Amino acid sequence: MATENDIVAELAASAQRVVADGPGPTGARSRRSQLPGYDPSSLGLLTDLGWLGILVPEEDGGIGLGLPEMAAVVRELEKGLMGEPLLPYAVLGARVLVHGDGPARAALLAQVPAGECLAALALDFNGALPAVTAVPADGGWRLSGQAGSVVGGVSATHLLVPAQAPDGVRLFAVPANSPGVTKAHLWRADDTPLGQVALAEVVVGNGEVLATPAAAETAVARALDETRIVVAAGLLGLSEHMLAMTLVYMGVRKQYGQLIGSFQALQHKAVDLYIDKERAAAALQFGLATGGDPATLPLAAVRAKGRCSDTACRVARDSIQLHGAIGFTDEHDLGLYVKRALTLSAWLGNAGEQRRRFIDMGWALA
Amino acid sequence: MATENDIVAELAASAQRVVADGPGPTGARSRRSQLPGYDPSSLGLLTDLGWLGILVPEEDGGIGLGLPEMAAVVRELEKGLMGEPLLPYAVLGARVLVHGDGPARAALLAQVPAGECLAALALDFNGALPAVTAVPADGGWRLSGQAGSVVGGVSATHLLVPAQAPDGVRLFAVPANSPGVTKAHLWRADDTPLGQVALAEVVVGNGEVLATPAAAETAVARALDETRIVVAAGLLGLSEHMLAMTLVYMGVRKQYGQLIGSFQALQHKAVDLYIDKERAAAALQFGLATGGDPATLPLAAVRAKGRCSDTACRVARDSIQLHGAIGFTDEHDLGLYVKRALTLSAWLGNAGEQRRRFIDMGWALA
Amino acid sequence: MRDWNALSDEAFRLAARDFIEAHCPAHLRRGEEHVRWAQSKDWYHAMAAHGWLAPGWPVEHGGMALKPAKHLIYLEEWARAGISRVMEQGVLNVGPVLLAHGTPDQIAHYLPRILSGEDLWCQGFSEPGAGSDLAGLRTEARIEGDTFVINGHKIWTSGAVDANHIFVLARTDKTVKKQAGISFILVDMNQPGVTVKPIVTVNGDAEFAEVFLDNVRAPVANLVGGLNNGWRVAQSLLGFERVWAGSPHMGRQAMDRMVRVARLAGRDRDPAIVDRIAQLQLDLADNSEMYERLAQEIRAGHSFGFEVSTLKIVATETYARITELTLEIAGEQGGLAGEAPFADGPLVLGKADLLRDYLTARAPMIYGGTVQIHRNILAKRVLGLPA
Amino acid sequence: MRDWNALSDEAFRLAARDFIEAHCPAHLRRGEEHVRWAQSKDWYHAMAAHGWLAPGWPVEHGGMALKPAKHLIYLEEWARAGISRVMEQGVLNVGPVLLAHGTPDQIAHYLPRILSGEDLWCQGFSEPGAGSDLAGLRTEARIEGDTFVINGHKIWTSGAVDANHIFVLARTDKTVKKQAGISFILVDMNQPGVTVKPIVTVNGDAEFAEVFLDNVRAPVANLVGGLNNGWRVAQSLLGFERVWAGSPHMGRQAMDRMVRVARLAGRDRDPAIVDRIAQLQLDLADNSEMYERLAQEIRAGHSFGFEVSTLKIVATETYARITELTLEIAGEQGGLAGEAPFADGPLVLGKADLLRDYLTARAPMIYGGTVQIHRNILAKRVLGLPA
Repeated sequence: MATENDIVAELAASAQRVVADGPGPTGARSRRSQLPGYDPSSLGLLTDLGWLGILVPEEDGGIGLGLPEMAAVVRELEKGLMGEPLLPYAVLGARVLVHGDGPARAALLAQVPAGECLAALALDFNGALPAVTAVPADGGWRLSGQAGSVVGGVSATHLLVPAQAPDGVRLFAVPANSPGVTKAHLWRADDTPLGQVALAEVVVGNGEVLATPAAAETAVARALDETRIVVAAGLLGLSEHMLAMTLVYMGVRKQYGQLIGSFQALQHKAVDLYIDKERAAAALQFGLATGGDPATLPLAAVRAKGRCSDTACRVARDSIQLHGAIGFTDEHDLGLYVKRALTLSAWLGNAGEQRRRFIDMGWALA
Repeated sequence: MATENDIVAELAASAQRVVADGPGPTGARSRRSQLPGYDPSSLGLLTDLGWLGILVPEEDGGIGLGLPEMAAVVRELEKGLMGEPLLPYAVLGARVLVHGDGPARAALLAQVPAGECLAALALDFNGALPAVTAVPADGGWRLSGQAGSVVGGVSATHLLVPAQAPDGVRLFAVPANSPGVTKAHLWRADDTPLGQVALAEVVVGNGEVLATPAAAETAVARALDETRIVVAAGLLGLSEHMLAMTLVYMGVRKQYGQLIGSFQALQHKAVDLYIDKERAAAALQFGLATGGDPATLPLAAVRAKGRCSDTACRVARDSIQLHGAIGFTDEHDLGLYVKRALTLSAWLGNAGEQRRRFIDMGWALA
Repeated sequence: MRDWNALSDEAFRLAARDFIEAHCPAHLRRGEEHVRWAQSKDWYHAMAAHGWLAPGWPVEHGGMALKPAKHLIYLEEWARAGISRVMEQGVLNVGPVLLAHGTPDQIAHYLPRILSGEDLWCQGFSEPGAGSDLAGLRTEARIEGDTFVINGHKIWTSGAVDANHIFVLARTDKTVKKQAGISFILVDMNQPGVTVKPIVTVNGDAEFAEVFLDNVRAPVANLVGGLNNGWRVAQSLLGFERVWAGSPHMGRQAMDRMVRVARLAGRDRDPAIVDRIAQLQLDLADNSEMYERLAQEIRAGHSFGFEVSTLKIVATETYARITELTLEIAGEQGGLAGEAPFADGPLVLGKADLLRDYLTARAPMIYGGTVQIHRNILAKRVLGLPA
Repeated sequence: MRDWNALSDEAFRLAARDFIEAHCPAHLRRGEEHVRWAQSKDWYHAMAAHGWLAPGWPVEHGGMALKPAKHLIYLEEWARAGISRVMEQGVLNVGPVLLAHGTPDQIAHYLPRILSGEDLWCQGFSEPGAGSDLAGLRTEARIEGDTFVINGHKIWTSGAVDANHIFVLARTDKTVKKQAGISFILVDMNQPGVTVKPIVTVNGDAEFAEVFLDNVRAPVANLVGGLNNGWRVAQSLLGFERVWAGSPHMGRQAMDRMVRVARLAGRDRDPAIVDRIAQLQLDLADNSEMYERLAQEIRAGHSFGFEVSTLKIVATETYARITELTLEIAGEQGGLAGEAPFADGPLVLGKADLLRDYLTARAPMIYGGTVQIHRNILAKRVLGLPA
């Protein structure tokens, strides 16, 4: 029987092959400022591989693996700038569905592994619940309001909308083509779209309730923290890739008749990036080791997402510096990775935001 | 006629000669954990040079120069670890006297240049006014309370005591040998004493009032800021000296068959100290350029003291690192300078404390 | 022509400000740092018409004859008004270099054509293999009769897309050591063999280009400062730019934006953030003070030396750190390209945005010698550390 | 003798804790890190008597035969209890090195005398000109008949004041390159020519000494691991210490003190300070996690490599930064030596004080190879950057 570590290693190896065969930076370049922000054929491949169902329980039709497996996949995929379709749909959306307690849960979850349900969580910036109200209306609800930060929202089949109902926050699974739903988008640093959704008197039935007030806020909070850990893995993958690019460059670029990699001051700068990357890997490992338990999940997410965001930003900055002018061209692939790192480090709370959560949890003076 | 810059340069040159001829680090070493914490014969020399009166106005019997002149002297003297007697008596104490408006002012101030009055300001830690009360008592006052941080207090002839009187804070000039005055001391990082003073029903006459409620708090605040600027100059001198020691060492110490000063990573570390030192010099210059005007004095003091404290601590730390193990021995003089830097950077508010003042002044978001 | 130097600094500052307010068009204010010639030429001609185009040139050549201190003030007023840069290589570099090293014919021919905007210059120094190590350049110029035949590949050539002339450093003697065999040559770009290929930078700017020189020709009379003397000529020209590189003007603009972002994001009430902003304000203030000290030296007529390396490091690294904290303060909005919506309203920065500011701030630590190269210079030349 | 390795980690941890609680005297708890033999010998004998003295030695030689993972747990419990270090060179280094490289006679002679406390060892490696560059050592041992005659000058010899034996690295062949001509020799210090001169460190410790060797003699039978093979012998011995150097135990103690200082100074309510404490807590937590990962590798029986350099840099620099923030938080009291009085009461740290903590934290970034040397190692060995 394969051990958990074997499965993780096997998935990582598969993801490496997907990256090697995939469109890579060239593909990402061609998709800039294009909808939907990911490669539809890659989404098909990932579906065929079953990876959309990694985080869907077996009893719900998925393959029921955990965060370590998904993290291993995303860490590798991000090295080819191919993590995007999984993050909103197979991680955040899927986990919100998993944690739901309402009637909409089972049917939608069952459609996730096949890519038939691409569910995007409707949020406002910085993880805030959106300003949406739900008013009871004969046998169902009417939703009105807007959500300013909906990653994956542009091409979602369903919007998972937390809304303030008279009896508390309820979570609704709203078909994206429902009358009254309007979608727009901003562009993120990596030129992928950030959905913005407005709901005007959108009528939904009781069957579309995904979580009742008993579960809704917890479902969102847990899914967010789980996603933070997977995003941290993506940021680690980006850091590893940028550092590798930099080391290669330091081994070929000459100035003053010497390889720049032989200059001690630059060597120490590169070593500091390596150390940071090792530290980020440790923080991620901590996040993954305790990520299953709801009690320790917030700390796990704070530590993994905070450290990996911080590290990816630093590796990005110093990689540009170590590349010199060439790293500042749009033509060089480094910039694509830098922008992706900036995008993911900001999403769901950057390092500073995670540190604030750490303080709020009472850990700073513990 | 000599310009102001000429006088500053001349005083700096004189101070360099005093340091060259003085007991230097050896003297400082022999005085460790000894009272009074400075070399009495140096005090005599400084008196003969007239430097105790630099900051005493001409009309009060001094030589009426300004902060730039005193700063130039202290900056050089600290390179020989000889700044101590001037700081409490010729700077802080003298300036409190200058700003007084009470009957005790003139006579005491006149005795400062000759070293007959060594006046130490009685404070609590972190620049707080001490917990001392003044109760009116037939034709005078009775003072009770304590002051926890009185630099120079151990060997002062007079204690300048801010006390809470019924009509506000008054400042008294209390002869140090008055009945009811008890002195103790702690040791500072550089093994010089920090006086602690208790007053038990100390009787003082109205003639010993140095400042009335109209002037007392302002007198203390201004004198503290003026002193901060001069202390900043001392910290800059220490930084310059530690960096110079480090550069000399890097030019003679060999490892792996090479001078350690030829290793690029260490060169860049040294360059960063040099840059910091240059920046500290600029902050001090800003402090000195605007130091005369009461309106701009607080900002001048905040910037000079904060930056020079920060720089001296960093130069101290990195000088130890660049010296390696030898810098960690008590026998090496570097440690004396490091401890002096720690002492002066903490006194009257370290860099963090100055930054808090900067924020409180409303400058952070300006 | 007025004697600008006779004015007090303050009076001159106000005169410059008045001129800018009266003549600089709105579309060049607080927009992109670099614009194309088509957008800037009216402003260029207006400056020329009013005598404000060539601050450093002598009056007899149509310049303002500004001393360095006044010149810095003029630059500061440009920065204050947020004016985009124009095609400035002719005015800033070609004019001064010809006045110092050129022949009377070169001066008489080229200077008026710069003022008129007829000749637009770009600088052909950097090469793909010669960045910080400029003396490692490989472009060659061989002499055939009375003509240089030039082959090589220049990069990071600012304004090359609009320029019609380029001054190049080219190797004219390969038998001597690096700096010794280089010449400074004026080249007309309107000829076969000159290919300009724009470079887009990571922040979206299209300011730079590569320039390929394939058997490009220039008369030997276009040599400036003598054969194989180009290194010395080029060094004389880099001085003033390096002072300006140490000015806090970029950091100040970034700080203004950071404070606005902090307010919009509601973090101006977060003491932890305010503490870090305060430190950067102090850093920026000390950068200003250091810059002022150097400006005073220049005003006093002293020459400046390696302290420009110190200032360059302080100014560029402070600027960069400000943009880094700004992104952190912006929170999730710091991960956006383009205009950032905040609860208290959008952040309007003209065409700039947070991402672009952050990326733009990387460049000054690289161009004009990386901050690492400047640390090498300080270690050797100022601290006297062994090689 | 119990089979300690058969216990679960947790059970072993509790057993170690129980033993320490029962036998370690109070005066060795949370006092100075290093104490003299006179103060520690009762505890040393107690450990020997109960079989807790030699964690790494085989059972047949009186040891606990702990695997590295259990050994680390034992060290962690010492750190947790704040126990001063004892004369440990014999147990930690001489025993293992003789078991690996020594002759049966050496093992039979020396090991029991270590357990009994009769032989107290110190380590003669570093020299004034050979610190980070240990292979540059100049102490010489020439062979006269069956005797080494040793001349040299050792420095930073921990515990030399109390030791009666020293193991030295000495050059026995000057004709070969640095590492090749070095031998590892056991030397009795009770003989003429051995001079011990204490070194007082800047933090007031008297742990170290210089050891002068002036025609000092040792039988050739005291050679360990073969002539000119000393470098390899020494390398085998440095491994375990280097793992422990990366442990977060020093940082944790410093963090505890920082939090106490913040409370006493009232800064635990200052969000700007709490924010910086939080970052250091996170740094320390990640240091712990990295250390745990290495400990797990060791537990799994894997050997460890250059990752110890990473860990050493992280642990020592994190520890140092904690002490730096502590001084800042302490305010004016951070400028005192000795006990610091705060409004809310004095900070009682046993014999430690803020200044001493701060200074003590400088040392781990220097000894055992400076953090710069470890960065060189990583650049070359792990990142594969060119020389």
